[in-house]
Amino acid sequence: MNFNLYVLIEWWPKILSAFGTTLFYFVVCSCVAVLFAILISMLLALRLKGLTCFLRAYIAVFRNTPLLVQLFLLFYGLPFIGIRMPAFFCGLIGVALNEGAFISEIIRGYIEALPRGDWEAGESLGLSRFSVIRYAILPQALRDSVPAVTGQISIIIKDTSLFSMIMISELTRTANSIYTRTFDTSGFIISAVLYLFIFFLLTLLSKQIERRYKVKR
Amino acid sequence: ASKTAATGSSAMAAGGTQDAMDQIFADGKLVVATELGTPPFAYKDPKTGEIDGLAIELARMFADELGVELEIRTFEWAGIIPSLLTGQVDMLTTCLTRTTARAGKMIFIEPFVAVPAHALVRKGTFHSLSELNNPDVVLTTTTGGIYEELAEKLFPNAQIKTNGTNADNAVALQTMRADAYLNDKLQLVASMEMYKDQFELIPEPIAWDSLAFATRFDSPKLANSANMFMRLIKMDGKYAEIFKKWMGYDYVPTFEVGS
Amino acid sequence: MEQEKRVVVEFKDVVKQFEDDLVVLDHLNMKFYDGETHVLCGRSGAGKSTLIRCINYLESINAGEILVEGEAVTKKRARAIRKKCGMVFQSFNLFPHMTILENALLGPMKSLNKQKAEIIEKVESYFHKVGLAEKMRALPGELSGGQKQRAAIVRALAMEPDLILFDEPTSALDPEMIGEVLNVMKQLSDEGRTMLVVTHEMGFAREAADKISFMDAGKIVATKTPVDFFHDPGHESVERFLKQIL
Amino acid sequence: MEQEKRVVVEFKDVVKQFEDDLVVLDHLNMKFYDGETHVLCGRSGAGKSTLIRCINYLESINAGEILVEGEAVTKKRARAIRKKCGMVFQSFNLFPHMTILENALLGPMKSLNKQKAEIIEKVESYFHKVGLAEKMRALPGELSGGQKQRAAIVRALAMEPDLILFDEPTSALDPEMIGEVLNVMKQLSDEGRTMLVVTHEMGFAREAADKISFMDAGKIVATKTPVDFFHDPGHESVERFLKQIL
Amino acid sequence: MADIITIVKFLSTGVIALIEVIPASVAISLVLGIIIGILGYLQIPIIRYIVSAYIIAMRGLPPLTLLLLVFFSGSFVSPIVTAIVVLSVYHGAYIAEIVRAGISAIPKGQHEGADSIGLSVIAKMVHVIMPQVWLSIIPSLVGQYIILIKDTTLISAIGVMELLNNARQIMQVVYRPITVYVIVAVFFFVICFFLENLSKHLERRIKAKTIL
Ligand SMILES: Nc1ncnc2c1ncn2[C@@H]1O[C@H](COP(=O)(O)OP(=O)(O)OP(=O)(O)O)[C@@H](O)[C@H]1O
Ligand SMILES: Nc1ncnc2c1ncn2[C@@H]1O[C@H](COP(=O)(O)OP(=O)(O)OP(=O)(O)O)[C@@H](O)[C@H]1O
Ligand SMILES: [Mg+2]
Ligand SMILES: [Mg+2]
Repeated sequence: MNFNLYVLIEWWPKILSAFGTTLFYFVVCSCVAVLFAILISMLLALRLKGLTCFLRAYIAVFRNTPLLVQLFLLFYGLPFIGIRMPAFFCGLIGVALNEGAFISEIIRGYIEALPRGDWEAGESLGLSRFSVIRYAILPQALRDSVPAVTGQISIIIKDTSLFSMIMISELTRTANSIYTRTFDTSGFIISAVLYLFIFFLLTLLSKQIERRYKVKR
Repeated sequence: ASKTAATGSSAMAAGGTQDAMDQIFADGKLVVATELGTPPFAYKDPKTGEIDGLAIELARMFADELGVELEIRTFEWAGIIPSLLTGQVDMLTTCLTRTTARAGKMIFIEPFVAVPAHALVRKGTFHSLSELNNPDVVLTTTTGGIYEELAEKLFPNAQIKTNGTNADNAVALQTMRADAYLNDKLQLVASMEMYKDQFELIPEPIAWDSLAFATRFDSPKLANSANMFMRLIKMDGKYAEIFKKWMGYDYVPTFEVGS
Repeated sequence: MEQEKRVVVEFKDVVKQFEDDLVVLDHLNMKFYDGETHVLCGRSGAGKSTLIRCINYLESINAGEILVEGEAVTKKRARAIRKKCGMVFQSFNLFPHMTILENALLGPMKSLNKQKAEIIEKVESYFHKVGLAEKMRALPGELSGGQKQRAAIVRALAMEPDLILFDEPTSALDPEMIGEVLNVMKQLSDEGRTMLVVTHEMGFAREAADKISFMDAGKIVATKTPVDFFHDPGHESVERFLKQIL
Repeated sequence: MEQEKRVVVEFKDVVKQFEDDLVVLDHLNMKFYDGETHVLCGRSGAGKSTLIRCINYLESINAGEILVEGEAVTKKRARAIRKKCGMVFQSFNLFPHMTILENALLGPMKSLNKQKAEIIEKVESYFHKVGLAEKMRALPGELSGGQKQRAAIVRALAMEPDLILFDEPTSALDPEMIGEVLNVMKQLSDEGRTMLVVTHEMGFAREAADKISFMDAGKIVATKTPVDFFHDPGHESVERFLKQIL
Repeated sequence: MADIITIVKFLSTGVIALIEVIPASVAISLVLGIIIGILGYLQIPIIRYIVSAYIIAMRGLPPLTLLLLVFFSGSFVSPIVTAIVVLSVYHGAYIAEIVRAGISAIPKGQHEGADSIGLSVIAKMVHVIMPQVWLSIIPSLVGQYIILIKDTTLISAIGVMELLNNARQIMQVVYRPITVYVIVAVFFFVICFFLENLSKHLERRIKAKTIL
């Protein structure tokens, strides 16, 4: 392992733009994945038989197969059946489906941990099941799940590194490119530092959200 | 047989006693690196699962000549040169293009084949190289290969992407993830055959490359015998035999092949 | 006189059992009348909570029929019936992420589809009545048990129910807070609300109840006026219960 | 007579406070003598548990000094001192994955580095003594509370300690089991073991204690013989305590 | 169909690499995770900072970056060894957190019980605490190993000829990405789905046992 400042000096425009790409993809992917997960956990909570079966199958499949394989299927496979999305959308959809499955399982866990009385209180007000979920259950579960969900979001940072394998010039791809030109690992070290930087930002943000929205019982 | 090397150019102090060659004889094993997915030079036979190809056969002959075993390690393109420089292998026996920059990092052996580099495109899309130098055009090539840098020079306006393997590149071209795929002609011809009539070459070459094995600066003895080996088989007709077997046509000792 | 009152809830030969063949309501027949405060008491496990929860379909029954204002309680009609029955739980079950005002507004707005403007005054007046005017904007987590339970009563009242069900509303409270909740309930009773109250607070039963029923092993053993209940229980099991509890 | 006895534990001006500036031991001075059974009582929160836990360094102190057999209790000497002090907890703290025999053997073998062969007989004899000879191969989970606590006493005895500390050993037990544990403790006391016992069992204190100390707000208020303690408490706070508890 | 058989045959050689990588990484990461987890619990002055730096680094860095960094900076190491080392070190951090949480969940009284009979820290951990921790952490461990198994696809990036790398190679011959990648996905799904259900089953068993 070696580190040379000249690499940073010579390559910083590329590194910076790659960092921007990674950060942007991370933010977009996280938001979409979380929103998608909320939708899934809400649909699961409705307990509609057919829908639940379908969603459980979706979750099982996406939790238990590697993201990289999912990305390859979306990127190289789908065009063969006539669906050709830009690389970024392949990445976004892959991460949203994959992490959506994980995050919705987390939220489901917190929904199930809520006391039965909260459901009953909602129902005894004559609310529909959807309204009980929407107004009484989900807001609590979401607040409770902030630490666990941010833990999972920190994995989305890492997921974006796989985008390097589907022709996207993000941080890891750029570090790799620097290496093959200079045979110098500085690019990887810089990228590692930048990944950790995003991770710290996320941790700080999560602490804030957690403090602000913590449910006192 | 690859235990003693230091990284990169620091191995210059190789004139003396500790040559990688000694270690090779001590271990009875020559360790080489190759990238698969470069038929007909080096690839994995889908029927047998065996690694084979022109470069592989040459490596085998060379090991026989030395009287040692051959151990083949496989890498992605991006890992090929590092595998030599970090001492994981003794020699690269893969489709390595000789460049002046690379010559500062390693010793090139006599080239085993010379090829032009081309741009492969989907049929009927582009007709000349100058059309590729356009912001709407996505060029793809192999991660860690020489064409990435070359493409940036030749086509500064185009978007340049890379993929880990040739197969990924061909799929990318076919699925319109990329508009042109840059590589040496033999690779491109192989891809073109796989995809039947879907691709064509832009006739004008982007560069001329000679492909060669390479070894480290701490292995001058090894380099020396490899060079000698290449010259000898080119003279005694063995090379022509192998060439015919893999390339499907006769070896002509001129500069260009594959046309 | 009493016979003229309207029947609000009627149990007709109701059977309820849980999976493990435990019969909790055993061919139970009962009527609850409009405007009355009806206290239900009995030993733990007698089935009081189950009885009350069957009325608004928090539990389903296995046989017989429950009529609320003449209409049978079914899965399909559950929501309609719940809009007419308020419920107050032992463990309050306030939604912890909303202020208690929002808790009380949720039902009218999302279940009865009323506008906030039409109901806010009424709801605020209920908070005044139970002595929580100052605390309307507090989260449940910031309140004492007694305050929480009074807020839960307001949440039930805000639905303007025909009938309010109380399931041991004071038994999760510290002794000093029981009084403040019972006072509110007494007040509601005096206003002539129809209430069905499961409680062990015999003082409340004596003062506020119109009728007291004693439940044992899934059956209503006796239904009497408070005076009769305490002085002439008539039933041996009621006598034993009273001896223990008083 | 008493003055000739050896001092086993001495508190010298000990101060202990928790983070939140709560002073739990307040310049406390005290001596515990060899061969004595010393009962410590006092209201909840007086600091009894803390006092006892400071002796074997389960808690550290903020000022002053505790001497065990003349040597100061410090972090460094904690293990050496623990080998000399047995401890019996309110909640037993037996290791649930081992039989009670293994529980009792663990200390001697892994802490005193003895061979199983040299100690097994002795330990088995202790199990006989507390009436658990039949149960030695049982896991703690298979035993009643009283049996668990007697096993925990054996675990402490197995270390052959100079001093045994008891922190409310019977207060997690059902009434019918308290007697069996107190009997064992009484027996140990009669054998002349040095024991320091925090307990609310005044019957035990009266019968078995050599001295009784009363603790209040981090101080030892009174130390007396049982006869004096019960008949002439001398201190108003002790009198109030006794009135409440007896 | 003949095609699919060819593909499966070709891919199957990649399983050999996985058989080398997975058991080794599982074992090494477990040992590492236990040691680091215990150190993390003990909060030893300087070591605690090293431990938390390690854990933060592993939680914040993509395994792909780690693989490439170690692979390109290490001399004399084959891709397989690199893969084993990186996967072990990376997942070791997560396992350390699982172990630490497991230890923290053991009631304080158990620690005090062990302290009061004068056990050393090591004896306490070995004889008293860890035997109680095992059971409770098994479901989380299995969960982590599911992630580890899926992460083996990343090692194709440093040229280990595992399943996914073989899949990318075979694309030279059969241009059927959907078939090939679906086969790879099914392979992982079967293993991971089995493990996931195993872990759920164990979790239920363990819960039932502790309630008794
Ligand atoms: N969901 C359930 N599943 C199985 N059995 C249940 C369930 N709910 C209640 N029971 C059983 O039904 C019986 C009656 O319960 P119920 O709660 O109605 O009694 P209760 O009179 O309200 O007693 P308490 O005063 O303790 O609240 C009890 O034996 C109880 O264990
Ligand atoms: N770990 C701790 N952190 C903070 N405060 C503590 C801690 N342990 C005890 N305290 C406080 O110290 C005071 C004395 O506690 P201690 O347990 O010694 O009392 P005690 O006399 O044993 O009472 P009890 O009879 O309830 O066991 C109490 O106010 C308690 O809240
Ligand atoms: Mg009840
Ligand atoms: Mg105490």
